[in-house]
Amino acid sequence: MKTTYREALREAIRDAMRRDDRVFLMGEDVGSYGGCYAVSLGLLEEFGPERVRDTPLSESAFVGAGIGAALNGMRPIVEIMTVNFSLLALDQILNNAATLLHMSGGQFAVPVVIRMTTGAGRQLAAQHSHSLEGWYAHIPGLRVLAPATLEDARGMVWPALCDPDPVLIFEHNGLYNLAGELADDAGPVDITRAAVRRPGRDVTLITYGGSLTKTLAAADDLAAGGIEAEVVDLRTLRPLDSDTVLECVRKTHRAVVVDEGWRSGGLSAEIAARIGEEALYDLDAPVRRVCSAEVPIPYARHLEEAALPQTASIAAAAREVVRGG
Amino acid sequence: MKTTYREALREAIRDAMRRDDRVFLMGEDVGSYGGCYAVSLGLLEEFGPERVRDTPLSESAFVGAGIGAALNGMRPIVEIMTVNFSLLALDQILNNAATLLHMSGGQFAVPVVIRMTTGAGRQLAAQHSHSLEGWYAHIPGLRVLAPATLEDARGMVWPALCDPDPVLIFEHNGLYNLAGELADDAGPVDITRAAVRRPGRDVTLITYGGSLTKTLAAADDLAAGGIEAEVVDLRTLRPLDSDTVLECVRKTHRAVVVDEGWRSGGLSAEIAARIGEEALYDLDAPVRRVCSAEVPIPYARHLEEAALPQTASIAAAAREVVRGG
Amino acid sequence: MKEELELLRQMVRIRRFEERCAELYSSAQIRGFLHLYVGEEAVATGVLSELDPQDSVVSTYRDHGHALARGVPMDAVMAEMFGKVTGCSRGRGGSMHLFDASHRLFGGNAIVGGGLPIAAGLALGHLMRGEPRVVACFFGEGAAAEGEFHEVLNLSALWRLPVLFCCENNQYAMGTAFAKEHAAADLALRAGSYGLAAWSVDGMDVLAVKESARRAAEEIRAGGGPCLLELRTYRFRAHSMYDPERYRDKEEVAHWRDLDPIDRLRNAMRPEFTDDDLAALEAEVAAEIDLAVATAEAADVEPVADLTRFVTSEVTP
Amino acid sequence: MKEELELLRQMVRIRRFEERCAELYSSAQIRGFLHLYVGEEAVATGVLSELDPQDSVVSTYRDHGHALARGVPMDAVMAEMFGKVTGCSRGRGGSMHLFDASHRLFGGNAIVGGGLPIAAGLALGHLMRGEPRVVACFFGEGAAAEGEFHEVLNLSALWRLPVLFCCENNQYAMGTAFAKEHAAADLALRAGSYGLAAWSVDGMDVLAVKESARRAAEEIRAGGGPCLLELRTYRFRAHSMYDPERYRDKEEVAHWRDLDPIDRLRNAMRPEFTDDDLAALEAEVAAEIDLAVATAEAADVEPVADLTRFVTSEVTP
Ligand SMILES: Cc1ncc(C[n+]2csc(CCOP(=O)(O)OP(=O)(O)O)c2C)c(N)n1
Ligand SMILES: Cc1ncc(C[n+]2csc(CCOP(=O)(O)OP(=O)(O)O)c2C)c(N)n1
Ligand SMILES: [Mg+2]
Ligand SMILES: [Mg+2]
Repeated sequence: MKTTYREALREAIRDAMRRDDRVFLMGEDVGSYGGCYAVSLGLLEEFGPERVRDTPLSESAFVGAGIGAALNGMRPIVEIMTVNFSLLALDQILNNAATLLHMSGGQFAVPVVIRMTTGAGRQLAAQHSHSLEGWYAHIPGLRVLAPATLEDARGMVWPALCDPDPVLIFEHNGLYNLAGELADDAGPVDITRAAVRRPGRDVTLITYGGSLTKTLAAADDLAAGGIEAEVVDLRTLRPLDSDTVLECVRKTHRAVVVDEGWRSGGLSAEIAARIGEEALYDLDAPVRRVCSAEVPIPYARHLEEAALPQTASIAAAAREVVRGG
Repeated sequence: MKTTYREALREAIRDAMRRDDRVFLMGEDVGSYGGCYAVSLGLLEEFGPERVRDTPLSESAFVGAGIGAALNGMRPIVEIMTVNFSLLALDQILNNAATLLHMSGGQFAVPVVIRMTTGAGRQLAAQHSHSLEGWYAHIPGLRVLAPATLEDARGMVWPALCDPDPVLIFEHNGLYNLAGELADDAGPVDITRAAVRRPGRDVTLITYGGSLTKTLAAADDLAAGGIEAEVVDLRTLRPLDSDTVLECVRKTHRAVVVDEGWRSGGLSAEIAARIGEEALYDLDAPVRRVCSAEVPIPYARHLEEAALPQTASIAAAAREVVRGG
Repeated sequence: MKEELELLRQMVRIRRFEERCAELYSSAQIRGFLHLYVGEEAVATGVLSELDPQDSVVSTYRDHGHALARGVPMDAVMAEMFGKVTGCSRGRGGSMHLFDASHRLFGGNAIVGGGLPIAAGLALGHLMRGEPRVVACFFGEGAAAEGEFHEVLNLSALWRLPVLFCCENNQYAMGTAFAKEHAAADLALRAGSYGLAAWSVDGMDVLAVKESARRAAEEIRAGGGPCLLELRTYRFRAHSMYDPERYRDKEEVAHWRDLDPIDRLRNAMRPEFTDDDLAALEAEVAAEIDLAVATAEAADVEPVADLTRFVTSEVTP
Repeated sequence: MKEELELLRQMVRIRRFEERCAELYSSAQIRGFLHLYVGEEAVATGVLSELDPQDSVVSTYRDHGHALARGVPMDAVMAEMFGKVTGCSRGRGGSMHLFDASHRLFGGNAIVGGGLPIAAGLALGHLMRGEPRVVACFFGEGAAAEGEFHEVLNLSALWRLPVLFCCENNQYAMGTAFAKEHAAADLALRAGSYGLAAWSVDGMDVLAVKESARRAAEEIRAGGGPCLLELRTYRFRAHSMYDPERYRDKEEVAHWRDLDPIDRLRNAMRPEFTDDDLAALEAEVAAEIDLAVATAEAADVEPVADLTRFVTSEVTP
């Protein structure tokens, strides 16, 4: 069937709510507004205000309430409008969601799912353009997902809800309108492994989320120039599937990490560090990183474009790595 | 003169407040309580409640107020009791302090200094043992300092206040009682460069803050076994002084990064990534990282000790790197 | 009459400016989020008419009205919408982040509630230097549900900070109606519980707003500590350009449109202020806007090479 | 009389337990932070005596009293202080993080205010399942200055969540006196502004606390939404073991010590309850504590090899 990333997410949530009446959705404007990115449009009508809960503008309270409800047998899906506002709930996520199981000596698991939009590219300026999923991937106790395809948008919600521990799902704002074919029986997917989205032998391009499309486009460009790039979609940012990454790099001997987050101390650093630790002698060139410029993302279109990884800069980095440029 | 890290910090604050009446101190219990780690003891008596301001338990409000006061010509030193509570103020730090200058096209600089205690090691359990300075070092627009010596405790506050942009100072809880000699005329230090705290030729140990002591001890152990380890104290976590790090690694050809933060996506990853990017062909062994175990830090002493980098684990990692372990 | 005329001119400037912005958005010359203030003009206009140049202003993402009423030149605001280097934030901020140091406008803040602590800090600066200043801090009734509202009101009341909290209660936070946002029915009453003077004002009546702001500013300057005005108003248009407005019905919007603050003042100015006078004013405003657009279109953008400027200051410690 | 006796026993258990803990801290058998509840026993004892086993409890770092009054076995609590695997949190939590699933004690939370959203969520779970339960949420008056207090009170009142907010107003947040923390003089009054029932209680009178908790719990179970009790109390000892108490004078402490909740109840129980009865009770409690210490000392610690257990659950999705 033809669908979009947005609809696939909606279908995943709807499906989960039908399957399990402990599941409910809560967040700012998820109800009568239909969700700020229209993901939950129609769900209020189907499930009613008890299970599709509009919250006040109180990120800490409602994210914490999701944690508490999860502790008490429910299976909440909490929507934080965007990652930019999640900072206001970060204490709850780090100090409660990610910590209670361990601190309680294994007594209290927290099966909450927290979804949020991430990323730049829509000229929303510095405070609305963060890519902080790498930060969250630093926190032990969390699983961090970044669906980049229709299959993953459709398939990650249910396994996330089945995970007894907290799961964060990052949806890149540029993906909601992604359209394409999805199998009619598309269902849950594996949320533990990275995926090779394109085979290749000359260089491994490692990315996730909103940068996947650009990276695949870069691989096409490279192919036109005779470079066969392999593209790995991390999918799960924590725990990282190092095995897949390393296996690929050991084969191609070259790697470029593409991450819309800022470079210093970002997720890209972790990937590069792991490759250096585990596959140093397999490398024919230094690992390159294509990240966002280390600036608060500016509004003006040309500046924003220059600040973010783009197909051209990805391809250029890959060429350098391959040709020793 | 004999002094302690705590007293050196206090002297630095006192000195700054005497020099410049735009400087004031604000935070929870900095006044009549004397500061939760007694750093500000006596300052209330000397400067009065206008300039040594006890705040309510409202991290977001008083950190934001520090930012606002800085915008309005003051030079606030804001104390957040510990990094653990700074999450409640993170939105203010990231979205305002670090962003306003850029977002305003260069009109509004934010000369605020924010000090906080960091680190584990005192059996304070998961919610009170974070080392999140690596997170802060990810944010463009901030300068992030980690004084590890008496000289730096004494000397970093004034240049931080002179910096027109926001500066975060991380004080490891294990350092406050550090005692030793400090020159009577000790004053401001350079806050842009890393320091080589011990010369060595066989391996470079790169660390900062609370891990410096352990790392120097490990270097002593290693020396007893015939390995000459060089120890680099990063001092400034953002912007990182890559030059010093790379220069050292190019000489020793081996590196171990010691960081009390969690490994995945921590500051250690950035250091390793940069070495891999810039000095790949100089490396005789993969860069090793000695970090905290990826667990919420447990209360029980033996578990906490096992979770943190220790002299023995640092030395062991260095030996492996040198001997090909 | 002179005073009324100035208020009217300001409201008309804001209204027409934003109507043009909406058109420019449709033609993709303005991008990002665009939050219109249409219907709420009396609030910015009334409050800011009582401020001095040395006072300070903190705004939100819905900031065109505040910037214009504060005196930021229209062409600098328009150029900002275009992302040009001549914009009041050099094109780096866009619609949600209008800044102007020379008018002490400390920004459009796009994190709901995020400007409140800044306002408290600005006020602390004024207070510590003993200046009789006011910091006007604008925010929505939705922001009043955020923890920062509570923290800042308490801190400000405790320290008697000279902040004029201007809660623009336009009844909705995106699609969330007041009653779904707040357990308490009366925001001013709640704010008063912190021990500060707080009252509700008809935010569709610019003269009432102005008079309240005058009283509040006077009290604040005299060292009476913060005040809060709950300005009851309404946005006639969608939350932003993306909002299909499923959450409210046309009758409600129509009801509030009948209270249009511009019509109201204009009617109060009859008969001295004639239709010809109005036409002249409109023509003047239209010319100002045309010029702002033309200048903005013609202006340069910041060179890409300067992308990393202003991340830190251009002097080193 | 039976009821009073039970309340007295509970308060004495908490008092003596903590006195022993202070000694064990001095001899370095307990480490980390240790926050004593001495003086405040009537609060936990009175409130929790009105809760059912299926109700839920959320506490702070000052949680020994809550855990013991909730029925967590003393040896599990003591073992936790020792960091032993037999501790109620397997030694991973320590003094500040007492958990017990079988008693629905959802922890000691060491972030001031951090437990409040959790309590709201637990209550939401009860509400959505239609269970007539109460979530007792303890926190200090200092916590009431945090943004989360505001957010959670509003949310709870809005959604009529079955939370019993128990604000332990012991007059200080570390060294910060109430009047330096809050602009408003009356916390209960402020809390009431959210549209929930809130009142102050003499927190040194366990019977008054119990009676208030009974009324509140009844109302909450009946679907009346949240209540807040401001329990006026005092900690006789320092904030934690590190606190030199520079911020208050001896007379004030002495004044409150005269209101000791244990003495007060004991006096009210005269003459039926004799000195011999008291001695017997004390002996019983002492024996319980001795046993708890001995068991804790003898218990094993978690093997280091298990360090990374419980970071995630031991089943995979
Ligand atoms: C902390 C935070 N949460 C959510 C948002 C998304 N958002 C932007 S505006 C808005 C509504 C705010 O309503 P209100 O404060 O009443 O102001 P209004 O838009 O009505 O002027 C929301 C939810 C945000 N920008 N920041
Ligand atoms: C968010 C946060 N800020 C600061 C602290 C440090 N701290 C621990 S207890 C405490 C005082 C809290 O006072 P109150 O809420 O009145 O509780 P009490 O200790 O009096 O029981 C402070 C400031 C913390 N744990 N969490
Ligand atoms: Mg509104
Ligand atoms: Mg207290």
